[in-house]
Amino acid sequence: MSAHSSQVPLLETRDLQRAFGHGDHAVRAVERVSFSIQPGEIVAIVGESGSGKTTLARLLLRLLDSTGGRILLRGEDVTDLRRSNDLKAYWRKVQGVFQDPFAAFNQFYTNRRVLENALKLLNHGLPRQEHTQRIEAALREVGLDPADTLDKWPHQLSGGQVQRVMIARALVIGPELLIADEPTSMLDASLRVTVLNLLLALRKQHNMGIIFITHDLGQAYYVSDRILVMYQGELVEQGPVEKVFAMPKHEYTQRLLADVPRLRGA
Amino acid sequence: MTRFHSYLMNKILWFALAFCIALTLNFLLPRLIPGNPVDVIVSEMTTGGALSSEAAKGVYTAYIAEFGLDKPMHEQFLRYMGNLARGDLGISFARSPARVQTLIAQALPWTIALQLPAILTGWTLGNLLGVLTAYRKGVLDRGVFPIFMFISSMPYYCLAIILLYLFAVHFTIFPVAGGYSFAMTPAPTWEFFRSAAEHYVLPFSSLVLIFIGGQSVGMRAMSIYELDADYVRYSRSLGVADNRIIAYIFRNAMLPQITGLALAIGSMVSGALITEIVFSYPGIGSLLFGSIRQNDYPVIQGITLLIMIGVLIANFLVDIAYGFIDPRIRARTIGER
Amino acid sequence: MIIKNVRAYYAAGSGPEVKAVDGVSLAIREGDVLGIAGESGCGKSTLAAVMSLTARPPLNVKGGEMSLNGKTFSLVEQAKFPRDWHGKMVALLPQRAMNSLNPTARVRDFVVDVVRAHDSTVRPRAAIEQARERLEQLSLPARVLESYPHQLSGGMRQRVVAVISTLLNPQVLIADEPTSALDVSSQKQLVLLLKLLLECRFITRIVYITHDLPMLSNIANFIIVMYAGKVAEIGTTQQIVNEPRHPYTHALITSTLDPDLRVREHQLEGIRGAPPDLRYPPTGCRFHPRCPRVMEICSREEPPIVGEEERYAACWWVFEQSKTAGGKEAQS
Amino acid sequence: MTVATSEHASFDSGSVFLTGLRKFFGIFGMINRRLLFSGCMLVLVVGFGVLGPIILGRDNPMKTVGGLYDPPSATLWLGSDNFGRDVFTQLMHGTRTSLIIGVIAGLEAILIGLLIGTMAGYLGGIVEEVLMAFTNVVITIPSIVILILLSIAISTRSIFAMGLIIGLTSWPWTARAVRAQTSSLRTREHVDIARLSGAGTLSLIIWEILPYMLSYVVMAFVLQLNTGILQEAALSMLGLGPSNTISLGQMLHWALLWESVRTGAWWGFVPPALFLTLIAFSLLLLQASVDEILNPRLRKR
Repeated sequence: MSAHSSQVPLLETRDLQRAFGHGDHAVRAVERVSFSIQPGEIVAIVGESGSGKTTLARLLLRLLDSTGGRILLRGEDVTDLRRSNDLKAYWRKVQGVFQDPFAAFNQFYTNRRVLENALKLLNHGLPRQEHTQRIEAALREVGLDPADTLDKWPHQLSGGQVQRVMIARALVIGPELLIADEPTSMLDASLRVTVLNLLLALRKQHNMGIIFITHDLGQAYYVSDRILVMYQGELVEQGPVEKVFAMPKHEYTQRLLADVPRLRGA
Repeated sequence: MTRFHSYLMNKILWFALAFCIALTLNFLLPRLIPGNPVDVIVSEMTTGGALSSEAAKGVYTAYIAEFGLDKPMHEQFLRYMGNLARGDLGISFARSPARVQTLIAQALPWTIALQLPAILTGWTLGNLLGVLTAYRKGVLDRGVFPIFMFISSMPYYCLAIILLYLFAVHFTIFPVAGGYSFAMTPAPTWEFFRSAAEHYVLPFSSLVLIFIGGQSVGMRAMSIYELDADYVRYSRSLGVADNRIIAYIFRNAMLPQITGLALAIGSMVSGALITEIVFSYPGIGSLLFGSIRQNDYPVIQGITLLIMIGVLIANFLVDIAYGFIDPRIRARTIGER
Repeated sequence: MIIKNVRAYYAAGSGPEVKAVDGVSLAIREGDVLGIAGESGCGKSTLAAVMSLTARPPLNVKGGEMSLNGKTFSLVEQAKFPRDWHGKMVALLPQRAMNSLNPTARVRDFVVDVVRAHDSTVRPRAAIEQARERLEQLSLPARVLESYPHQLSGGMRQRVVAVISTLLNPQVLIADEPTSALDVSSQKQLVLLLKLLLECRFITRIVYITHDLPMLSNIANFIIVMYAGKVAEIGTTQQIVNEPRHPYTHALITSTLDPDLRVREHQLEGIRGAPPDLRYPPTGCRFHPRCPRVMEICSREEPPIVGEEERYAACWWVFEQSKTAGGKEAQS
Repeated sequence: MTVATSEHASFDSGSVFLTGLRKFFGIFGMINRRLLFSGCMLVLVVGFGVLGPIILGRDNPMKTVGGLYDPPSATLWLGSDNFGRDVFTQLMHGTRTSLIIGVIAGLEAILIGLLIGTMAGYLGGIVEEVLMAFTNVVITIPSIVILILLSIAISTRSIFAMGLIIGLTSWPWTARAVRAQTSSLRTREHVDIARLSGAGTLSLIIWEILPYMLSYVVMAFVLQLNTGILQEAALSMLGLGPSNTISLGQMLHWALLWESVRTGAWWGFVPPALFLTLIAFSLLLLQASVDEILNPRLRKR
């Protein structure tokens, strides 16, 4: 993974910051975060609630403006994109999947609408038939039957299925980078594995870079190449997974690793 | 404390602004009448045949000068503010030379005497009824409560009219009009108080029933919400006694209700305007009613000003009180609903 | 303590009831920590409500009885339990400590109410003193008594609730997902506190309910795995973790992701499908639509219980396995 | 960011929309008696005010047809009022006027409230602060004062003008509630997802936020309608009602002024008072029963 370091990274942040509120009462949710990710790499950001990892995800997705620092996509500064067309261009390359699959769906619309709306982002003027093909291909890739899924409402599917529709939505757009913010934390253990395996398959198939945000060290360990540990808004440790797990440097990482319960004892 | 100070300053600023806007509206709106208010009055006087046209002209110029309506708007405004600062609300059109503040001062005690006890009684009984119906269910919830729910949805003046008709006209138990017998003049005698008490019963009941109804409906909903809270389930699981749990619920559901009480007291003056009209009770409502009929703008403006001051002060005090309560408690007890 | 044949259904407006717990029996000995594991919708929280005597409509207990210290009561009418059972015999450690304390009362005021609910002769000051002593024995700061709930951190609040729940030395503590909202360090501290409470003999039995198997394996010595309102498998923690018999338990164990080297070595398999709608539970074995070992009989008949009272699985496949194994033994 | 969903939470979240859907269509399926009663009452009242005058051909409520307080008879079903006008005809027209004013006021309040609330809630920042400061100032100035002053300033008050004035004073509570809902809805993940699909602000508000507020908006309208009707009646009774027409409030105004109550002419005041009570009660009952269907916490009882 360090071999990539000479290349221009897929996404890079430099001293990225976000504070909420002003003056003395300001809460620094994200504080001077710098890291980068290469194409086809899976990077896990691990942190507990309040560590600022969801804020970071929203910053990277440009859903939230930063209050300092820069974001670069393939070397190009995207921190100050404001115009609708520029943002759309960014979102063609960077997409997201969120924590709560049911909250991520508008209850008033079927799955078809969500997927078709995503296609609008591409504004190719694709013929209608190609729309359908693209959507159906994406659904098949995440292991869902299009005929059985498209015209259903999100509540008619299970949490794991809805989360896979969410991933299909991103696939329809075909981004280079997927930011997955706790995509499994609302799912049961048995369904969780399916989603994690899907993320691994995406990387293999599309060489997609994936930022996997989680509070669960086990999942981070299972899917990622590199791991970043966040604590109170700061990146306290980063490195290849094996290294971080074998020799955690920061005191917080050490504590975290020591306190995680293990199925067969420590 | 600095945080509280800035909160306080912020609030004072906003209320000062609201007050200025209210004063300006109070000054400006009656002056938007096409022509000017004196026109209307004088023309009504002449058509009524009360005045010859000669005399009307005299009255007209005298009124114009008295109210400064010949001056430009900004000068009128300064004059109005200056008078206000001295506590002078001007002279009544219809009952000249009586000053507005004197008329209001005569009427206000009646309104307060009617409203304040009604609000306090209604609030206390209503809250008790609300908690009990929520917790005990049964007869209270299915029998008594719907009656109060019906009453609370009734326009308060309709209830007043019905009570008046039933108990004063149909069954002549109570007197039909006024705050005391017409034959008397207010004096601290036993007969006078007796008469005042007789005249008090119906208007008071009409208000208190509505208050009980409204308060109990609100309190019941609030208590049901609290009853469902995790802490109730947990307390029960540990065997904590029912009366203690009711005490928790009562306390937590009560916080928002105290705000309601403060606001009700603050808007007391305007709260029963029409009740007073129905019963010809000699309070602010009747004064306003008469003034509107006689186009007595200074009195109307005086009354609207009084209403505004009451409401603004109550709102201000409530906001300040909330600044004292810990914001986290506040958020949990009120914000989430 | 023994619980027999609990059935608890949710009334669901119109339409059939949700059969959240359907015929569950269990026993717990003194000194044991019994873990109940399962995924969402398996009925474990419902069971917690029934066992802690806090079931309220729309949850209705349709059947089952509870025996404790030689006394047996029907669980159907939860309100009929003598009041001193609540908190003194059975106590609940709830899921959300955040909301489990009255937000406008100090901790000590609640402590007074809890103690006096069972013995009204205790003076308020004595009750507070009792709590202070207990906190000190458990090396927790006694000043929390003076605090309002919101002034405590999430982890501390959960520990305080644990102390209050056990203040009257209940026979059984029902812990219903007590750690699910906590960070890992606070989780660990709570588990340590519970172990300490056992060691000090303040409590003698814990029923610990969670979806988190690794957590459970660290505190429980017996584990019950539930699926769709029924018991799938029972065994000691070692047996469940190392020799799972039921295909569902097996899948649960293999899809657990510990942060250690073994996890990365091979790709794991999840369980296909989703938990059933318990208004219309599947016929036969409730796991059969998702089971990798499904057989023809599974969809027709309820699975048999294979094993002894303290170590069994309810499964046709296990039944077949044991038969062939038994047959081989007999041959040789 | 909970570690994982609790059993209960996911029981709910899985069927959130299911229950939502049931809530919506369930209104027909599980009509409770209260809803049925209030609905029927309202239909009757509206039919009475809107269709009554047409069917019965009584189109002029101001025509003198009898003497001072003639008692009810075969021709004057509810007697005559102080000017000798037919009370029954007045009741129909009065009901219609009151309803129209209520609807105008209610619609206006909802529209202003929605506009200010969604803008403040969605845009946030300085826009939110300014709009909410304005709203709070309007809330603190008692509406009755504005109503009295405005009614005086407009010497000839049409039905439409009355509605507008009343609506102008009653929007702030809706705006506040809508703002609170909008700012919590805008942080929901489906709004983010729609943004990631390139949706613009207006389309986000219309397609992602408003549908979730629909039930609230309907309920708020019912309440605002009620407020509008009662405010009109109060103003009319103070002598500031709509000019040259009749409303329920004005019927009461004349009845009080001409001593109908004290002379025992019950037909002068009972019909309008009864109708106002009936309308108010039905509207509140409608609101409460719909609320009960949408809010399971109350239904459980």
